[in-house]
Amino acid sequence: MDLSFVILIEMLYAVATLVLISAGLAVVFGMMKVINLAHGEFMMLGGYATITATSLGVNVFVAMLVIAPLIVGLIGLVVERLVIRHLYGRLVDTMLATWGLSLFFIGAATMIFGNTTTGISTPIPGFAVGAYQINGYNFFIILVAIALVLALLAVLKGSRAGLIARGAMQRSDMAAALGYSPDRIYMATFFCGSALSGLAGAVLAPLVGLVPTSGGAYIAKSFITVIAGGPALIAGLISSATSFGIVSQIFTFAVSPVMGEVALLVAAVILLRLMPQGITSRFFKGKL
Amino acid sequence: MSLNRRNFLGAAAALTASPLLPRAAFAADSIKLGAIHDTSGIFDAYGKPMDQAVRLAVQEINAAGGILGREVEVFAYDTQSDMALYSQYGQQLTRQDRVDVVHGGILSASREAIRQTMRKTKTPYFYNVLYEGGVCDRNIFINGVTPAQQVEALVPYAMGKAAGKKVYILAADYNYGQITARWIQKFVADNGGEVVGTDFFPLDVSDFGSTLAKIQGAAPDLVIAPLVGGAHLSFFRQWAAAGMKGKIPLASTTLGVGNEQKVLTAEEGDGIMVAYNYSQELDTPANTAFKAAWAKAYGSSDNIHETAVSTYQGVKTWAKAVDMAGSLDRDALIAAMESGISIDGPSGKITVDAKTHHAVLDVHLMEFKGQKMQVIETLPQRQPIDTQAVCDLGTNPNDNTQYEIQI
Amino acid sequence: MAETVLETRGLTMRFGGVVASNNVDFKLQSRELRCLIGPNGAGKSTFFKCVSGLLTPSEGHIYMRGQEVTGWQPHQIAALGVGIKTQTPNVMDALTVFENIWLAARRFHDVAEATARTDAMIARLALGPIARTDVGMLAHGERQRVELGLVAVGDPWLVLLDEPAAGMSAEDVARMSEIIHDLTRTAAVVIVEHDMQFIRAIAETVTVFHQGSVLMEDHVDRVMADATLRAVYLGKKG
Amino acid sequence: MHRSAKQETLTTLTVAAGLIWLMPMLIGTYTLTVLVIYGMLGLSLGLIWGFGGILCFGQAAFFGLGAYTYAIAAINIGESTLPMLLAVLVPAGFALLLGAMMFYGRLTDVYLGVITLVVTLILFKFINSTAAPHYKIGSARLGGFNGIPGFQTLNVPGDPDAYIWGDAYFYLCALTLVLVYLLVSWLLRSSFGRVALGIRENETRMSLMGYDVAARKTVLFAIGGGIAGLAGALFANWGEIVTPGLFSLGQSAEIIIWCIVGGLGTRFGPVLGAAGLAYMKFLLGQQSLVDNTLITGLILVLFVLFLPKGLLPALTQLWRASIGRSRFGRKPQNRRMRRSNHG
Repeated sequence: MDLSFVILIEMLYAVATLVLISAGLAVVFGMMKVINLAHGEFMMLGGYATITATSLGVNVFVAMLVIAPLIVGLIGLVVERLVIRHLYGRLVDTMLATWGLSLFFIGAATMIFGNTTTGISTPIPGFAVGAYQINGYNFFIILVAIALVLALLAVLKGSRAGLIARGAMQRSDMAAALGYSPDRIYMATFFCGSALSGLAGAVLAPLVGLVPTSGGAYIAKSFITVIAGGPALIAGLISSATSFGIVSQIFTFAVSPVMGEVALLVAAVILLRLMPQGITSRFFKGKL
Repeated sequence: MSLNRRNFLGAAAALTASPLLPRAAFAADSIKLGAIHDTSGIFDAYGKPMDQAVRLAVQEINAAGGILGREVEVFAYDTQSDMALYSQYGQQLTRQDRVDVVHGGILSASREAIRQTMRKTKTPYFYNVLYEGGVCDRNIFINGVTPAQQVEALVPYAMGKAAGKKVYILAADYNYGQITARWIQKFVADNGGEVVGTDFFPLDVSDFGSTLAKIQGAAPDLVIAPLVGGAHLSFFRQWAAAGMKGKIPLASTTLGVGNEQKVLTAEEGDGIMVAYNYSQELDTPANTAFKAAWAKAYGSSDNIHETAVSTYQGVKTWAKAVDMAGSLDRDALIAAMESGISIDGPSGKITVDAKTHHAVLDVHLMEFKGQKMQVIETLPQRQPIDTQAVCDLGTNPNDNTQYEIQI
Repeated sequence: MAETVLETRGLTMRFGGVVASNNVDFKLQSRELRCLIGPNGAGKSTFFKCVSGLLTPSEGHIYMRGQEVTGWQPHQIAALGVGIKTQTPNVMDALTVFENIWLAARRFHDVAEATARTDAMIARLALGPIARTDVGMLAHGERQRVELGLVAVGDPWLVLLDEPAAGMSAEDVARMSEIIHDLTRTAAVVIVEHDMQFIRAIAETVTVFHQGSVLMEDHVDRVMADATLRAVYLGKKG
Repeated sequence: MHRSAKQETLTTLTVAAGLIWLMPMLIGTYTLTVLVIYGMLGLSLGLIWGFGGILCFGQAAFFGLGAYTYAIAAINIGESTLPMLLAVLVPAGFALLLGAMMFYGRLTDVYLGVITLVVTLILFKFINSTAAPHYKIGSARLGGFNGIPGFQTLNVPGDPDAYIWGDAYFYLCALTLVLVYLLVSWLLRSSFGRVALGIRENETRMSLMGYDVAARKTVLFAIGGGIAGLAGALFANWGEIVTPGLFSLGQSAEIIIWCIVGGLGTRFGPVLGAAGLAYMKFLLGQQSLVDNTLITGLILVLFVLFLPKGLLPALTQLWRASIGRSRFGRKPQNRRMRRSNHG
């Protein structure tokens, strides 16, 4: 009984992690059809921002939830102005350029922070479920992921900005016709996407040892999750994160963490072979 | 930055082979020492201090008049944590620079990438890193601890601290981890214990949530975790975050080699048991002097770690052997090394084992405390029993294998 | 006795809940020229895509020269000797006119024969001066003509054309009509078209689509005079 | 067509002979060897990406597979001829299967990228976790993270003790590259190559013309995989060790960067990009002022932004614009990167 509860929590946590690490990429891809391969490095920078801010005496939650997203969002803004905006509509070129940026950020972080593993400890204590100790921080991550999805829904459905963004998502020329500069919309979207990446990196920082190459561990998984999700932003994100999270956790518990990761990858290949345009191209059509 | 520039100038000077320093005191041609380490890329936390250790040792040797009256010159290359570059620079060192000795290599893969080149070109090769053991090659000298040396000391001590006899092993999934895990299993059994689970993790695994649940399901009395690298560090974090610390004692044969005790907080690290050849906290005159010299050369002695000390000691041992041999001839050097030569280094006495070309050395039992590795007990002059079981260069000098030691 | 080169029976195509093509029976004799007309969304393009293999019909059967080809891939259908041209100019932009047509010819002939046929086709289409120019640099009408060349050079016995006259100048349209008439000497031709001017100029029998079904099928003059059609067509199109 | 082909072959041979004679005087043959091997690897992606429009994020998978196949076969056989052959066939076969899976599933651009990337990751993760002693093929231990050292290196066919190494090995690799280059040139001149170009330009059109696009892409992909595998086997012989790093995404990224920098849609561009950038990396290893990754990244970004066609096409255009115009009065008419020599 205790064990099944623990496994349930681990599954939820796995799904939440996937949602968290993919959200930034999904927003940028869903709205702008840009695949930001520097997404992992944005997360890494979010982690470093948190650690640096904490070491300067800032409260760890403020650092994670406010400072890191803000800083990474601003970095994203600079990136968008300098690089991305010259490449709109050229999917492959943006992928290559952001791949270059990812290498650039790894190099820059190495020069600034060095390759030594750093990190902060988790700010939430563990607790017991029957005979088992559980990492209390897992709950925090699940909560953040839920809040994130709700916030995305609220913004896209409920607000004026969301309406414009959805319009731009469907047809960029329409937003322009309505008098909104697509340039501005893209800029704002990229800022939000980057901030979400920074948030994910910050929130995950206490769980992992951080090095400049940490981003590489996330990019493949988030890339797969977003692409497999398909055109609908939120429905796609949730459906693919759920399927991959559950598949990988089943194999993790039954065999080993490596098999869990391999199972996730194999599931992705099979899924894309069956539904080449992603899950939401077949189900949840026309949803957000 | 100043450090980087020094490295750069050093390399540049080595490349042009015309040091600007006054060299009147030395004979015309210098002795060339090749150094090959990852001073950038993901392994630079290990490689940078090793590179510094080579330079410090050479600096001291030259200050004392060089070897055989000749100056020692360093030819250093940064392999950027890329195994392909080891092959490349290994060739560069032996064929182009024609160095007299090579020190370096960090991962076992990097050692294997250059070992045959060194052997073919008859360039003596010093590998100064703790590793999985078993290399049997007359051309190589190894002064790091091997699993048996560590595990033999660590397991009885750690089991003594545990409430019962059940042990769970979490190891890095590569050669070193696999072999170490087997030695742990052997010594746990020898000490009357039982291994209730063994899990292996590739070096990029960083999420140990399911593992924590699994371990708790098995309810061991002791966890031994030879985990390696930055990603695996998160195990120790997640272990503490789940509140497992204080419930089940934890030991490792690897944590601390890259100064991980300074990355973990005291709350996360305190109480973890380890066994190494070196700790910064060793209170010996040799270590105090070494740390002072390091601090003088590089500003701070904080980044000294075990493999840096091994490298320093490797260079010093080589220098002593060359002096003894009276020439740079490889076979004369090997004869001198095999004569039972030993030095007193920062980590204690290091003796070359003639039979295996490994080292007889002190193993220190330690515990993490306040981001330091406190020495609990020193076990003097432990033999490399694992490699000795398979390798005898005395009777079989042409051996050129890395043995997988059957336990 | 003329052979039936293309026949569909009960051809139905659904997208989710929308029926784009509903139970269409269609027959085409060899060397016949047939125009498919109808308002936007009438289902003629869906019908065209099903027949050319770009879509797999939900129900029904397609036969070409008596052989069932339902569910075949476009390249399998084309390999039978069917020339297909889709709506927008669909050519290889970074290749020259010669290369474009040569590739089509090479599918059915060896290198020497393909080269000879390509040269002949270029002459026939009056593309000589621009034969070595990249197609991407050409004007819209020229590109349409190049694509017609691609279709014709393989000596097809059935040609499927989707809006070949769209966006062309009067002069281009005239030349296009000529080429199409040329084609009917050896092939049956199906044309999906909006341009009534063009249809009047070339068509004999037309099939009118409405809401996914065939509304009527008759000689062009009678169809033009039909009141129902006027209502359907003009009512929708304005 | 025939005359120009012959002429081009002659030019290739002359330039190659000149380079093979000249380069060893400037750079050590050991380093040159690996530059040549990387050149071949670059060419393999240049072929399928530049001429087939298939952006493969996992070219390293075939490279690694070739290297591992060679190492495993060489340990089991103890002679290098058959292992070399297998090192081409196994990756080619693997590419054939993977390609068929993708192209018959009509996967394109981004989705293709995801699948190739994921397959590379799976291979990497698998090979990386084979340290345990039961991962064995014949008498070859897979070795996990540490890789496989100590296999039989290249020998004169039939004589396992006559090793080909050092300078001889460089000349062998260089000659192999020239052969592969000529083979690729021939392939591109053939009808198959021209059809591949057509497919790169417009898949739908080509299938409407009766070409089986999926089959053709699959075959081209397999040829690219085979060449990458050959490069992998040569690399294994050069390094005398194979490690999972060969399968890494970083390796794949480098191959893509080589192609971009050298010039897509050219044959020599990727070769040049590979050799040039690999040599730059080698030189950068001798300093530690600036991080090497940072420079690589910057180069990629700058090229995508300012020189997306790559070096070689840009230089060719410059050449045509200055020399070509004044002497022949012919205006450069190609909108894109490729020139053809039909007729």
